[in-house]
Amino acid sequence: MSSPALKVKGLHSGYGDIRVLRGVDIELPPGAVVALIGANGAGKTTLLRTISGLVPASAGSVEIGGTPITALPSHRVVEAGFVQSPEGKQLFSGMSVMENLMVGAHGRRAHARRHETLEEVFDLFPILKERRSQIASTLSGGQQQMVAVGRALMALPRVLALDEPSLGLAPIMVDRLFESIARIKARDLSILIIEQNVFQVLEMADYGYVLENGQISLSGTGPDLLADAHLRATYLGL
Amino acid sequence: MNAPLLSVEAISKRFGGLQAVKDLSFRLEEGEILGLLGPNGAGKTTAFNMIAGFFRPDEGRVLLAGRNVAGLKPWDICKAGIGRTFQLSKPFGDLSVVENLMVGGFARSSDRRRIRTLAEEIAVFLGLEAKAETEAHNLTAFDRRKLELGRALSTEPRLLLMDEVVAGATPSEAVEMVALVRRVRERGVSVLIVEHVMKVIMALSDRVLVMDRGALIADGRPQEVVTSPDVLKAYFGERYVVPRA
Amino acid sequence: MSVTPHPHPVPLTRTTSPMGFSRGGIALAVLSGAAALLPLVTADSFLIHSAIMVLFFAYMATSWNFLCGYVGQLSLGHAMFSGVGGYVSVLLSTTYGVSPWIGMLVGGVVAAALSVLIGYPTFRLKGPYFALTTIAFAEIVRIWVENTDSFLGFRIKGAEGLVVPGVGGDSFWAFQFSGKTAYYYIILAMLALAILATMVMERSKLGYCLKAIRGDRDAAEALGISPTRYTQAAFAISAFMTALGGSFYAQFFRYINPERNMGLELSIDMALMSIIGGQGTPFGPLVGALLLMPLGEISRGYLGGQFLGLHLVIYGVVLMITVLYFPKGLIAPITALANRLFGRGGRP
Amino acid sequence: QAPAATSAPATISIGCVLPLSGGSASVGNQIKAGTQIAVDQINREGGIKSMGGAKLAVLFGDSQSKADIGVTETERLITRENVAALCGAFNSAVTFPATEVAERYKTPWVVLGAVKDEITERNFKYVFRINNKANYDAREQVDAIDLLAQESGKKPKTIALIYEGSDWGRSHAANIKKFAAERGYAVVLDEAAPPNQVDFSNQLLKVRASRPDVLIVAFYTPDHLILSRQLMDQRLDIPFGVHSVGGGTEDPAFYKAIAPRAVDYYFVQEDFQIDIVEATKDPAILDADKRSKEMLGYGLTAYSAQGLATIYVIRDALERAGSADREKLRDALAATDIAAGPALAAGYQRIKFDAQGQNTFAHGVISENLGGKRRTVWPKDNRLPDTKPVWPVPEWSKRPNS
Amino acid sequence: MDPLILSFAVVNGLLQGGIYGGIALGLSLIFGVLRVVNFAHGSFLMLSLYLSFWCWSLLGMDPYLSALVTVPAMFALGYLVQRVIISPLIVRERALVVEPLSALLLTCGIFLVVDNLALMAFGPDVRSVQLSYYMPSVMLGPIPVDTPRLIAAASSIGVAVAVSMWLRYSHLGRAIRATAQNRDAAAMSGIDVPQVYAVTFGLGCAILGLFGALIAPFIPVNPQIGVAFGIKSFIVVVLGGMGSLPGSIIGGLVIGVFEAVASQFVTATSAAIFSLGLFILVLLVRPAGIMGRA
Ligand SMILES: Nc1ncnc2c1ncn2[C@@H]1O[C@H](COP(=O)(O)OP(=O)(O)OP(=O)(O)O)[C@@H](O)[C@H]1O
Ligand SMILES: Nc1ncnc2c1ncn2[C@@H]1O[C@H](COP(=O)(O)OP(=O)(O)OP(=O)(O)O)[C@@H](O)[C@H]1O
Ligand SMILES: [Mg+2]
Ligand SMILES: [Mg+2]
Repeated sequence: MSSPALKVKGLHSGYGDIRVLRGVDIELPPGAVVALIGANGAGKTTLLRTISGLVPASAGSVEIGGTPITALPSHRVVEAGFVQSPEGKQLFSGMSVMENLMVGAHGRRAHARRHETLEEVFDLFPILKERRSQIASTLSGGQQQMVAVGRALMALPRVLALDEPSLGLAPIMVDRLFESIARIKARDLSILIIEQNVFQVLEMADYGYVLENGQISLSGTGPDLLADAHLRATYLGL
Repeated sequence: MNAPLLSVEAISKRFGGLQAVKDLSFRLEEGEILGLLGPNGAGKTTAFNMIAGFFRPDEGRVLLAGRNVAGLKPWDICKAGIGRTFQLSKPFGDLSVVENLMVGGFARSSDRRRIRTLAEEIAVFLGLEAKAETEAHNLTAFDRRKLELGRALSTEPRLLLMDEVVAGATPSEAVEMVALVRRVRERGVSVLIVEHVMKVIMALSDRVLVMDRGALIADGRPQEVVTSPDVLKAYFGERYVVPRA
Repeated sequence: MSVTPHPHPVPLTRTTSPMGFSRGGIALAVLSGAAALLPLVTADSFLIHSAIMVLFFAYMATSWNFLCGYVGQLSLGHAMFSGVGGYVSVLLSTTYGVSPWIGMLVGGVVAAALSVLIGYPTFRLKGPYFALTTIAFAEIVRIWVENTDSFLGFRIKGAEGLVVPGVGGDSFWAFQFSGKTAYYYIILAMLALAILATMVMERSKLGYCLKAIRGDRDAAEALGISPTRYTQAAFAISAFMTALGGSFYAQFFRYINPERNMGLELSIDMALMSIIGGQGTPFGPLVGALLLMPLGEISRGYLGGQFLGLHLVIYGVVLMITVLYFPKGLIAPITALANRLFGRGGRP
Repeated sequence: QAPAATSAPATISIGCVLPLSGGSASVGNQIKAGTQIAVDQINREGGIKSMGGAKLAVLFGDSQSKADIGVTETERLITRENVAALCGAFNSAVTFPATEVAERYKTPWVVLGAVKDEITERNFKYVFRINNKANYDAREQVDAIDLLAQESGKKPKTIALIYEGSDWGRSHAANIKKFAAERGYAVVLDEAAPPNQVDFSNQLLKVRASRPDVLIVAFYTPDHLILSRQLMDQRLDIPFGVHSVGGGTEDPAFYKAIAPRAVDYYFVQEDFQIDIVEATKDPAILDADKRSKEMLGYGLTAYSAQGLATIYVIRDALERAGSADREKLRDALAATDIAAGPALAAGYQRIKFDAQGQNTFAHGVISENLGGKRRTVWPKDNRLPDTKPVWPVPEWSKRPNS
Repeated sequence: MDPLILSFAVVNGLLQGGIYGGIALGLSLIFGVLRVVNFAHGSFLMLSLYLSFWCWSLLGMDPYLSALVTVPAMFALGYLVQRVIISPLIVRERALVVEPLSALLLTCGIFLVVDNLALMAFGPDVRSVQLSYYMPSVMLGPIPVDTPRLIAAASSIGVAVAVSMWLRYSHLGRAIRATAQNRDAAAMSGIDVPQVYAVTFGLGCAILGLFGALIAPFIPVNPQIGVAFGIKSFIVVVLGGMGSLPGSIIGGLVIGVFEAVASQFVTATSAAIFSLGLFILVLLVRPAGIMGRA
């Protein structure tokens, strides 16, 4: 059997003397969509930043497709195939849409194939093709989110992580975004998705993890989780 | 009847082309806990910041016990009797818990002894007495949130504005926080609370406001509001409505 | 964990407050007591002279620290206040025969007034912008003095500098003493008072407000603190203290000129000693001066002839090491050690 | 060097406070070399004979051009090193307070280089100055103009002044203005510039606009280099030449760094007769010139010569005092009257102090740069027979393009 | 005031201002990308002047040709300084332990070390390159304009344009701009941020290397020369807007012309006071500088 697309074991990290992750274990099978949910401040973003090498891990390991990437610098993590669309979009706000996408294709492998990938991204988000020379900061929130996802796709990821892609989006935009994600899923790609929109995301995910207090407290398939009483009580206020 | 403690009258705020808050009006009575809900980007924090004096409203008035405080500087608003907490908690990391609490006390008085006594009392109130001398940056995330609340209390406000106080808390911590906010009210402080966690809002609020795209779309008792179709649609998304229905 | 309500506030074990204060106070008392013995145990005039230099720079750094260390802004223009203090006291005494003791206070007040003029527009600037603006203000004052021969009837004498005419022999009123011991005790007292002032300030409303502003400006504002007002107050006090130091320098060396007493180099020295020693702490600047002054003296005395500028290279290296490895200054490991040796006392 | 700890002839220490680092480090190091050469020469010839061949040693203190540090170093040299006498400290701002320390400790101090008038106007008993006071420099420049005018019958009328805006330049300019007024020259431009200029175009534009007959300048080396180059590049003609007072133009590094044609016909006032090596037969001076070339890469300069002379003046006093006792040494210094020997390396005819310790025979020497060599033109006594001053100076367009 | 003289003052000001601007380019670039205020900027200029001088005096290289040495050498030096000294601080700052002023203090340490090592190594004497050929001044009406200054001023505009174009259109340039705008997002896009930082620091120093060679024919070098240019560069960059390359040139021209014209009316010392006053005024009215984004 092939090794998991992403495997996180016993990961610890934090900021200065603030400890945020206290032993996180996650596995992403190839081609799967996995949801990660948890309260605000639970450490979801921190997990992604730690995997990306932006926050140093104090213990634990991360593997991509069987290759260990713990403690690699960020750009090597991207080369290894883990790419995220960060929380709050984090566009290069003074640069055009096209430039934002091109920065995404910075790595050697991605750079070589950038023209093909660009066509695919434009297929996925036709509006971006129209607005290719618009300055990113003047786009609407939904469009900005598309740029962020598109930029991540430009790096030819094996594992695509989306951190709260629906944040700040009108529900109708959220629906569209989730449609797009469904289409991305059709490509040979694993997706790790963090969402507040728990219902929607668990419906589309193959599997879900709940992060609480820096540890995984619960995991299971979407429907299982949705049926879980604890989860319903904590996150849905039901 | 005399004037409500807080009366917000048609405040608006634009950021460039974006109308973040539009004609928002509501009242808050003395002793009330009022919840403010709304999807991300609805304008809650912006409204909150206008009341707390961090933004000057483009239009409208904010009356605290009948006195317009809109456009006052944050420190003057604090002295007028409005305390606030921040969405991202911002304790003074180099100072100990008690010292953090004392900073707030200086807003009202220069009497060190009195302030220290008050700070210690609040540390006990928060359940942080064992950590009173701990430097704030060594606190856990949740303790920092409590400290954030206590620091606002130490300015002896009449109204406390709280932005997402339980974000990041575990369920049991949330329970503790809910109890704490109730006891804040028992101290005679009215509360305006912005919160995403429904359970907290439902448990705490006497009344709930719901904002969407800068405007108020609902105002009422918690149970009534969450079952209103408008709110369900705006806040929880259409798919959420289906399983509930 | 559930919440246990406390009907009556439980008194807490105090450690930092009165205890900590007295600990700092004890340290200050012990240190100044020990320092006061120096002239009694040695007649070595060079040693006392060097000690005066250390105390003087420690005093200047402490004055700088009063504002910059506690607000977290880097002023590189403080020498301007030193110059103002020196010039005002000397000019008053040479022109009107006013005692330098009074001139010193007048100089302090003038410096404080100048600080208000400068601080008001400047405090909104952050980081490097603030630092550069303070340099610009100080340079304006320096260049102006260097090129002004007389002003309001005072003979400023431009770049030439001012000489304090000797009265011959001891005169307390004229702030002139034939030996060094008197100067030693004066600067020691000034330093002890400055450190005491810093400790008192730390625990006063002003101190809390400054630390709050440094910690988080927005949060401080929400707690009723107007940043400009408190920063300005600290700036004025710091300028006042610096000016007293400038007056002392003038009386001790009986000569001042704009280049040395208002120049950028003095400002940088004040800042570096504080930062290396530990800004934002009462004793940090003293530690900085105690380390850097003898370092300079030794490398000058023994190596200066051979290697030009070696002591400044050492300064630079010490500064880099401090920034990289002791971001809180050298006082941090020292207090940690002191706590390990004498500490624990009172901590639950 | 460290004094050798031999038993018989004692070693007499002389302290020397100099700016060895910081802005005036170059000057400090030239003086230092001069004093070392003198000490070596004296020791080689058997030390202080009246004291049984006692050897001399110079101990240096680096003032960094700062008053407080200079004072500290003075304290150290007097109380720690127990020096018999002191010299230094080039910068007036350092010398002024440091000599006060020496006076308090009753330790003789021979002033080296510092020109501030008041240094020898305080009724001090232990302070002596061989070289000029500041106002002599200015007077000599005007004297030289007068002399050349009188010799040629061509008298300039207007003077432009540009100078560095700190102590030295400003006080020199003030003195020039005083003498110019007395002697009937009109000052048409009086312009101070902050030190460390990187461009003099603006000042030169003003000079050009004011059309002076004479340009008097006072700048340190880096500024002077830029100024001189731009004067040449912009072909600014000054009929009666550029008259510089020491500073950059007495620094050999200046001449190494500039094309010779840029400084042709420059008049330079300095406390040193630049062609002394040709004028004198004193073997000590000739030897010193040779040693200086080995140590510094160039022959004697105003500064190394003054360093040399100072040590010889102190030696003379030691010989007469027969003791390193400070009091006796002071009395011997006060009775100094030297009319020959390397103590006159700077070009004086005699050294004799007045009651204030000022050498009443001090004078500077003014040279003109002729055919790539600087030749003494003033005072007439110091002018070599083959020197023919060029006055007025040729226009740029008439000079050969090297 | 004679209008002819005044117009020459403006020309002089533009020349000098262009040179100021060119020298300040590296400072602005480094700040724009790394947010590091390089206090040692002037020291690096001093080093490149020395390099150019040694190339001329030891190898007999023409100072303009010595750019072939100074540019790569200064690039390497900048690259190393960033990698070895500054990057540990940036790594730590990300973890929010240090206040941002530490970078300024750190480079202040570099300044002390470099300037005084230069004093120890090269001695205090002033040295200067002399061109072996005669470069006639360009005549502007009756008044000559120094050709080497003209070359340096023109080059600074050329360099500003070239570097801006390179940043705009090249692959690496785009990566540098992206890193400047959002360090984390750049890292998440596969950009090797430490490498970009080191290259940028190197580039900033390489520009200084170029200007070292360009001004060597008319600026003598001694260990203290850096301070004069360093302070001037700060003023220029803050005036123009920190991080903006065109701003750096414009800031230089503004200061240059202002000083030149002002010093025709008052003495140079008063002009210095006025230009510091202008600096303060601009900062107070427009804290982000003339070309900076507020
Ligand atoms: N740069 C930082 N420095 C210090 N603490 C931080 C930093 N970033 C985050 N934290 C803290 O780390 C904890 C986890 O934050 P994180 O952003 O990972 O949570 P999250 O699960 O992504 O929350 P959200 O749903 O709000 O995005 C929080 O307590 C937060 O306050
Ligand atoms: N300083 C600002 N400049 C420009 N736009 C702003 C600014 N602050 C807020 N906004 C915009 O105003 C809108 C309202 O923001 P606000 O922070 O008030 O939302 P919120 O209801 O608090 O959301 P959340 O639940 O995510 O905290 C958003 O679209 C936001 O992007
Ligand atoms: Mg997050
Ligand atoms: Mg909000």
